Amino acid sequence: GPTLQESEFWKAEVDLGHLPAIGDRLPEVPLVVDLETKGRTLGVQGGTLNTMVTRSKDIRQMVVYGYARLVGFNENYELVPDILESFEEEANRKFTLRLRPGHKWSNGDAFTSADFEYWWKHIANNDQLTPTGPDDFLRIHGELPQVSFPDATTVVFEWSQPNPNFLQTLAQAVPPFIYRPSNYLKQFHQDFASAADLQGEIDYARVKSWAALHNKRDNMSKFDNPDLPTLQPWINATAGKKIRHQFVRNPYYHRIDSNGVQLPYIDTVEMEIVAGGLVAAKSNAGEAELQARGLDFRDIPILRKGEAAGDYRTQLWSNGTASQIAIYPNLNTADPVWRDLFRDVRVRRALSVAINRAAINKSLYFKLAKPGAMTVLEQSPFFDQSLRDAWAQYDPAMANKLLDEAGLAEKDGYGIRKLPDGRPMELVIETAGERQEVENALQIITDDWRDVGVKLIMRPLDRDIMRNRVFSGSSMASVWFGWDNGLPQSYTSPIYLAPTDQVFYSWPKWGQHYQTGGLAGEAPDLVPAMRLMELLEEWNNATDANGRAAAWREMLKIHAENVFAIGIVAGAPQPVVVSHKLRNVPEKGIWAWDPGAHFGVHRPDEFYFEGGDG
Amino acid sequence: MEILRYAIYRFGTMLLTLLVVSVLIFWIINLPPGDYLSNQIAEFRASGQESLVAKAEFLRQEYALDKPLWQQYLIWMGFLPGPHGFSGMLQGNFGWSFEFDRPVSEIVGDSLWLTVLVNLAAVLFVYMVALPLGVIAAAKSRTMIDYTAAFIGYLGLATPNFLLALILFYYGNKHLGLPIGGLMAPEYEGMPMSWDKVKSILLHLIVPTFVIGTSGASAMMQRLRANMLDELGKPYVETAVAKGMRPSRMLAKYPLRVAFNPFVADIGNLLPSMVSGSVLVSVVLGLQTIGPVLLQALKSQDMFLSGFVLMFVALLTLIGTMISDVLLVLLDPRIRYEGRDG
Amino acid sequence: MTQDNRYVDDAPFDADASLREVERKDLDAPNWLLVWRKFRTHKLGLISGIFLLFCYLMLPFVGFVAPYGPNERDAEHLFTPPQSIHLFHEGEFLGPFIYPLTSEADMETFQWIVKPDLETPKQIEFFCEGSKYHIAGLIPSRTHLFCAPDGATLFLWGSDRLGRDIFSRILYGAQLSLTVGLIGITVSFVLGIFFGSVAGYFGGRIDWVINRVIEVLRSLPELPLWLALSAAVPSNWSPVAVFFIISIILGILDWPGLARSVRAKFLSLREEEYVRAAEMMGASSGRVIRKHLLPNFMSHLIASATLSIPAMILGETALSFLGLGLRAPAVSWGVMLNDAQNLASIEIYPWTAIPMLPIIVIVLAFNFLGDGLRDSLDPYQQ
Amino acid sequence: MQPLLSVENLSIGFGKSEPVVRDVNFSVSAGETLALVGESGSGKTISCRALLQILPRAAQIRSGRMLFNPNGDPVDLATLSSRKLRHIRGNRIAMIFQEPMRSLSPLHKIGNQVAEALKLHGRISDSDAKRRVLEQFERVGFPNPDRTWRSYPFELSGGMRQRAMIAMAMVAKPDLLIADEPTTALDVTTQAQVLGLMKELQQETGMAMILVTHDLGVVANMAEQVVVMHKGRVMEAGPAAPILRAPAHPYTQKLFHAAPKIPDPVAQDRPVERDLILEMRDVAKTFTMRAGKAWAAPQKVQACAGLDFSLPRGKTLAIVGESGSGKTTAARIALGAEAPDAGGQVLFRPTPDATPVAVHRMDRKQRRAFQREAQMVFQDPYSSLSPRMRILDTLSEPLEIHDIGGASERRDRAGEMLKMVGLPTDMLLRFPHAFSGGQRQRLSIARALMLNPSLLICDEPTSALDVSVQDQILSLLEDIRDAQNLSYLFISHDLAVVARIADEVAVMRRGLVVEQAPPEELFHNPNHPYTKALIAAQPTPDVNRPINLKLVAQGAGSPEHWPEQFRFKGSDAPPLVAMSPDKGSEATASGHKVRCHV
Ligand SMILES: Nc1ncnc2c1ncn2[C@@H]1O[C@H](COP(=O)(O)OP(=O)(O)OP(=O)(O)O)[C@@H](O)[C@H]1O
Ligand SMILES: Nc1ncnc2c1ncn2[C@@H]1O[C@H](COP(=O)(O)OP(=O)(O)OP(=O)(O)O)[C@@H](O)[C@H]1O
Ligand SMILES: [Mg+2]
Ligand SMILES: [Mg+2]
Repeated sequence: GPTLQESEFWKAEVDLGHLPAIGDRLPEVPLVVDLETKGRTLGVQGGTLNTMVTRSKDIRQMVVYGYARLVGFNENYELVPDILESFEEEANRKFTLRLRPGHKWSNGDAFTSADFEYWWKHIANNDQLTPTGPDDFLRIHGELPQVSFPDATTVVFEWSQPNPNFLQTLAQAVPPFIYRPSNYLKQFHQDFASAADLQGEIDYARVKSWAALHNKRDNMSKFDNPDLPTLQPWINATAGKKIRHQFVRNPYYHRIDSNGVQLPYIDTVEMEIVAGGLVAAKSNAGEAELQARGLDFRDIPILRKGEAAGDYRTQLWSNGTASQIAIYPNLNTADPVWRDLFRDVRVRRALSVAINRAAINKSLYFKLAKPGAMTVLEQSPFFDQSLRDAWAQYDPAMANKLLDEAGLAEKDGYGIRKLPDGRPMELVIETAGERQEVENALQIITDDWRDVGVKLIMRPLDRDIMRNRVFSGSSMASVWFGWDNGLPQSYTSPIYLAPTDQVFYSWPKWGQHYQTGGLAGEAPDLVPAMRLMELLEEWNNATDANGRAAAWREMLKIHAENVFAIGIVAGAPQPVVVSHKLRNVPEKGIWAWDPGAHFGVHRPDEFYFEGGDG
Repeated sequence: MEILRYAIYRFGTMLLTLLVVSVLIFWIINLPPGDYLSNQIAEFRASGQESLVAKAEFLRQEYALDKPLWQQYLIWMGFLPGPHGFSGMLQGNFGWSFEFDRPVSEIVGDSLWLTVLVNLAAVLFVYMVALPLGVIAAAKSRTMIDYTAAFIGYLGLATPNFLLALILFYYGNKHLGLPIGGLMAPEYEGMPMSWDKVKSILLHLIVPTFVIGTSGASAMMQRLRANMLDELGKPYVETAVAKGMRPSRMLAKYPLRVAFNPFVADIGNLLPSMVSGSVLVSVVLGLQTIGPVLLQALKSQDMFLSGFVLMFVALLTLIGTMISDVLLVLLDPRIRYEGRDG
Repeated sequence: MTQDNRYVDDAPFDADASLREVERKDLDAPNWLLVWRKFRTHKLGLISGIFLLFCYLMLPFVGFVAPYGPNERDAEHLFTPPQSIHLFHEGEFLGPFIYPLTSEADMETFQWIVKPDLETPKQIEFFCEGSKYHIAGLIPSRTHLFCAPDGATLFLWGSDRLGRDIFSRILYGAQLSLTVGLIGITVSFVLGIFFGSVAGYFGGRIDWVINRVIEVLRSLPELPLWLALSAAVPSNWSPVAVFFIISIILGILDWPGLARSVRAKFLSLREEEYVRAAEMMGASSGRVIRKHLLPNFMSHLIASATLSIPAMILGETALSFLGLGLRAPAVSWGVMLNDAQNLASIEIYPWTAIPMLPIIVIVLAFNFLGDGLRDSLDPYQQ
Repeated sequence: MQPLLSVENLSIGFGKSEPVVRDVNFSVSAGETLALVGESGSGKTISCRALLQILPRAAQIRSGRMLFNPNGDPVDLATLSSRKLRHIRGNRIAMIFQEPMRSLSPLHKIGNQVAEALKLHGRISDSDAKRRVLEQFERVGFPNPDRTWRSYPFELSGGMRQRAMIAMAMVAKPDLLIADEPTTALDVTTQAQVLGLMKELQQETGMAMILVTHDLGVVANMAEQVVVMHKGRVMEAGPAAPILRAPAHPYTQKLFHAAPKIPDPVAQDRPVERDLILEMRDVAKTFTMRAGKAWAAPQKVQACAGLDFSLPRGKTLAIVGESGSGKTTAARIALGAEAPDAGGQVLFRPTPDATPVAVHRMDRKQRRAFQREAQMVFQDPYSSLSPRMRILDTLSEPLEIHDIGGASERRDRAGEMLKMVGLPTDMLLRFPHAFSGGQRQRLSIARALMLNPSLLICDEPTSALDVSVQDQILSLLEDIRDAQNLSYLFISHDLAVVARIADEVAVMRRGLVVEQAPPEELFHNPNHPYTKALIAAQPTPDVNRPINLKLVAQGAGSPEHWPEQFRFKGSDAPPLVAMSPDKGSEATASGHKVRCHV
């Protein structure tokens, strides 16, 4: 490998003997990043990156941005080993994870299979720490895996049935951490610590039980315990609730560049917590070197205006959800008349083609988004323009015709169609009331639908209230984003396309049925929905990428034909403020939570400041 | 001695009131449907963060949220044992903030002194502006001076705080280089007091003080003016004039002294109104006061946190009212002599 | 001068004259007239009163005055700055006209570039047909006071991000924003008068209890009450129903202050001898309250009410700002400001913050009116 | 000799209206007292205030000069700069205002307020100032000056407050003292003492004094010069003695005749009345004071005790006593508005042969019937009529309450009553604020008569009125009583007022009747020191009958200082005993009772 270089940042500590030299800190086989082939430049260490979040708990974004995962997505959304040196997978049933020998936690403790074992035996299966037992993603039809730890660098998960989603789950923006720094956490665990010490810690932390104490200290995803060892590129260096949190480079981080320079390039990340309304103002004043969170499409003009003075540029990425705005007619709504209507595909199609998406795109997104139905984005291999265009043209005449055919031909004095039971066709759409653009879009749709005799009533609610109403079937229709993951690959589980989850607001009851194993909700009774379930099963059982791709394609087609959710636009621009001095930040990117972990997939540890100062 | 008896009596009624308030508060924070953890679990599920669900479930049991509401109340107050014995407000345990995942006392501790600081600055501003303006307006009532003072005052009252804040911030930063948001430059956070830190804090306080202060100042000015006018019509004022007093001294010594009593009576109300009043501003300006914490906690139904903050504010209010009542009795000999109704 | 250094007036003197004539002719009028006479001298209050009266009278007819509907969009003209009305085109008098605008997106700055077409002035139409509205919510009509010329726009105060006319929306918003105070104050009045008079009239234990309730209510910060109460509003209610609830909530929070002043006034009025006289003649409590107490403190109440209305209006704005109050498609000034509360609106489209102006003006007017009323409450003293 | 102050052609007006003071001329020399006399609203206060330029904002001096000449260098007070005026105010010219109760700041200690008058004019050390103030306190008769220094105004009684005001005015040793009705709000005995004090001080310092009053009796006692004002004009002016002896102007004459006088004793035989309309037997009332001070233990206040009255039909029983002596309480008990303590009985006989109603325990129906028979006339004419109601409504309200007659009948009756009290019927549609105090008191009498009652309780119906108006009202009451065979329970603090109207007088002091007798007997042969003091304190417009201050001081002081025979010991008082027929008197068992040890 390349010759390793000691970082300026830790040099003093190394010289004092507080820290081993770089060679002793890295795993035996570090992950050498080949920047040039990615089209990036080799950087230098140093500098401080300022960025802002709006709530103090959002410091957990550092886990997302850091994106050190056992396995992670690369920029092409392919799964590659990262913390793991390698992994093997047999028929999706047996996964062998191989760690990097000599890999260390940020405090210097060895990172070995014992850390997995600690999690499995003493956390996931401890009924005080985890009263509900191990995470759902580990259960296949209720069955838990056999987990074994043959040696210090090997961990094996084995099921009797396939769990094709296992590795993808580990690569999520907030993954389930199936390993914990056992050496550190043992002092808070009843099985290891002495009762007296434990009681002292419990009192000190002012919690009620050892379990609460353990839970408080063990926060890999919240990232709020500076003492908790981590494997992420930056470690939290600020305790408590502050307005500015500092994250400094992890001296034991496992990635290096081809020059032997340990990543991350940037020494410190400073995250300031500011009021939501001020992110744009502060970015405009040049107070952030990298900022996307808290910025919105409507902030672009103000951001552009401050570019010169603030020494930054505003790049426009596109959003990674399948739809920026999607209307979910509730096929399980409690109102029988509406339920029957919504189950009539003609009605759904009519509602969709009655919308002038181009106008919305123009008014809200300067024509920069992609109007169309809800389907996957261009970056996905399954993208097909015809799916996006299906039932997404603006055609009021067709809408009228479809509605007439559906038995809604009669209209009242105001030109509003009458429902079969004589009520006017007033469609109440509930929104989370958080995004102005949704309200604006619905305002436009209100006018479009009035032209075809449908009265739209918008009802903004609190996000949680809306969700509860949808789940209980009280709401008629709701607005939310499209599928979170608009960039599926063949190995991505299409589970979210099938009626398996109540959070797809068109079929909450079907989702509940699946999620509760039939205890609650209703079984899907529409043919296409049942077909989706079958296809999901096909995907699960498929043995190769082609079989999975086939299942994906058919499922997408079913969605396009059936318009289960009415997508409006996709790929809306997301402003990303980037300092002129910051390098390696892609011009174009996808701003997606999953997969992608926002900046994570672009590996912020490879970003650097020109000349190392920032 | 009588004062002491009075104070004890007021203290007794205060405790009673506090008990009622605690029931009310608990009821209010549980009024909106759902609870923090259920919403959190739904949120985790919706965004695919399955791993966090287990932890939320853990907390639900730990904090007895699976019990009926009245039991939750009793446990919260410390009248009933929770899963880990008696540990409620009465025992000095203020509960856990789910949102911040930290004991409530820690979170509140941080923002409390900032709240005090901001409100103190605002109160100072209010007094400094309202006192002279109110007195002048009363002394020169129905003249141009009076109308101008009223106009300025009402303008402050009428301008929606949040918009004023945003505007002042933006242009203050553009043209005067004032900092945007926060209460000090972040680098001073957690540092010991130094001259630079004080300067930074003062600089950051300018806009918030102004924004929070304006509405309060105009309200106070108007009240002061009305009280002063009432007092100015009283015969004792003429007596003072007949003694040959200078008008300015007379104003300060007699009517102002009397007109000021209502403000002493208002000490108790200052706090809740300041907390409510400064929430909007604090949210917009990103001040780490207790207001946004409360708002956030209420919105996310972080029940122990919001419950504690509310109880705390209520307690302060009640103590404030109590103190102002006792102060009034001390300050106003008439009350001491004749008793005070209500 | 007569004998012994004495001065005696020699004008004729009638000893009994004073018995037959009234002493203060100027006070010989019903109370409202006296108040009015005195109020008239408070110029600022008078002007404010007339202005407010005008505003309220106009509310049913805003549809007529507004050239556009409240949610009428012009997708071609988003974020249009206020258009000025011209009279002379190239030195020639045309009557009121505007230059039509074309707007175009600038993909660099992401702003709309609006260009007037200075060649083709278009005259504003008066008493013209436009979008449909209802006078007082009942009588449908299409006639507007003035409308945009064909193929052009008439955004007196600009348009917002959906191309809606801000001027028209402010007018429609007044319908909700101005009435919120009235409804709130009514609620607060009913509660305040009821509890205040019960406490003041019956005293004793009831008084004590009511005082404690007031103390409890005052020790709760308003914010959580707002939040909790508005969260408790059934979520399937229409915006107008929500609006009513908001006003009622505002009223519910406002009553303790009023109850206190009612109680105090009641206690002092009870001691007046005409009240005692009525009681001793055998008048029932109801009669005493109705005939003697209420009329005599009504004026005080009205004055304090006018002073509370602005607080209610501001309360609605604040609630709507927090996202707890009214929501689109309802139009109120708070909703409009809620749209405007970001930097872009202030820096790039400053006219979207125009709804601040009516709020300020109305609040000022109410305060001056209240001041004037308060000053003229006691017409018997000079 | 140059007068100290001479006012020439003073005219004052409000706004643009007619002047309220027109062409007033008077002058006062050092050591002299000028009395400004006139009924309410005649412009006395305004004229005085003009001297110090403390006028309401709307008032302007339209013309005239006010030359003040303390040391041979006259200045015109009307045109003096405000800075120079400040030196005169409080220093050269001091003023005592009409309302002693409200003229002191409630939140400052008396000492502070009085010493301020010194400190404002010239340098003086705190200790010197205090010394002088304490001296002054002693001079004005505070028994414990140190305590007074530390007290707040409300801790003092009205008389004490007025003394404090006087001390404040006098402490800077002014050349001229303006006292605006300094005693109107006080009891007669206190008034006598305060007047005596002022006179004394004047003799001591040789200052001039302008004394504003509406009472010629006061003038007779105090003044060398008189100015009689009426409706802003001077009616008569000159030296006091000749004017009082022979008033020349009809207005002055009227005033003179109206002044209440203690009658000359005329022996008269009275038959013992059997037909009692109202009887009060052993009535006492104890209030439990809980109001406000919820934290303190309730306090018991004995408002009155041991009242034994009987009121014959068609007669008048008068209750006289100082403020707070329990008069109103007695009246309220008689009206059934207040229940007496257990054991007391109040019996009312609507007609001579009806069974008596027990007023102290009536049921609803009885109460309603009783309320038609017994009516009350209040003290304050300004607050006893609702300002929002037309006279017609006010008058017909009793009929409405008792559901008598239709609208037109009520109207007719109201008109009738108006005529009866001497007012023109066109006043029915007016509002009470347009009326003068005397007219309003007539209106409240008319209202009380609307139901045709047989018993009228008058609680100080004239004490807020000018003497001349008071006289008219008393005559009116007498006329009505005689015409309708009404019975009165008449309450007053002024013996002279009741002298002419009462058939029997009870003198109350601290809740107890100290002496009770028919007026002739009482005035002829007062026994109790308190009664004597009351009689002595009565100012009469007779320069030859000065107030006997010694007698007043003895009787009006605290009961501990009374002669042994009458002394109260703590709360237990001597019994009320019937007087044995006096040696000099012819009267047999005349019903003369005195509270004394036998
Ligand atoms: N502020 C005022 N505005 C208008 N008129 C006033 C005012 N004060 C007094 N007056 C009028 O001036 C006249 C004289 O009032 P003034 O107070 O001098 O009477 P007075 O003789 O002192 O009466 P009283 O015995 O009631 O004190 C009255 O007719 C009164 O109505
Ligand atoms: N409702 C009450 N509660 C408590 N104490 C009372 C009440 N009414 C009267 N008193 C007390 O009883 C005493 C007698 O009062 P009352 O009003 O009868 O006196 P008064 O002779 O009419 O006095 P004034 O001449 O001032 O009207 C006073 O000391 C008073 O404070
Ligand atoms: Mg006077
Ligand atoms: Mg009385």
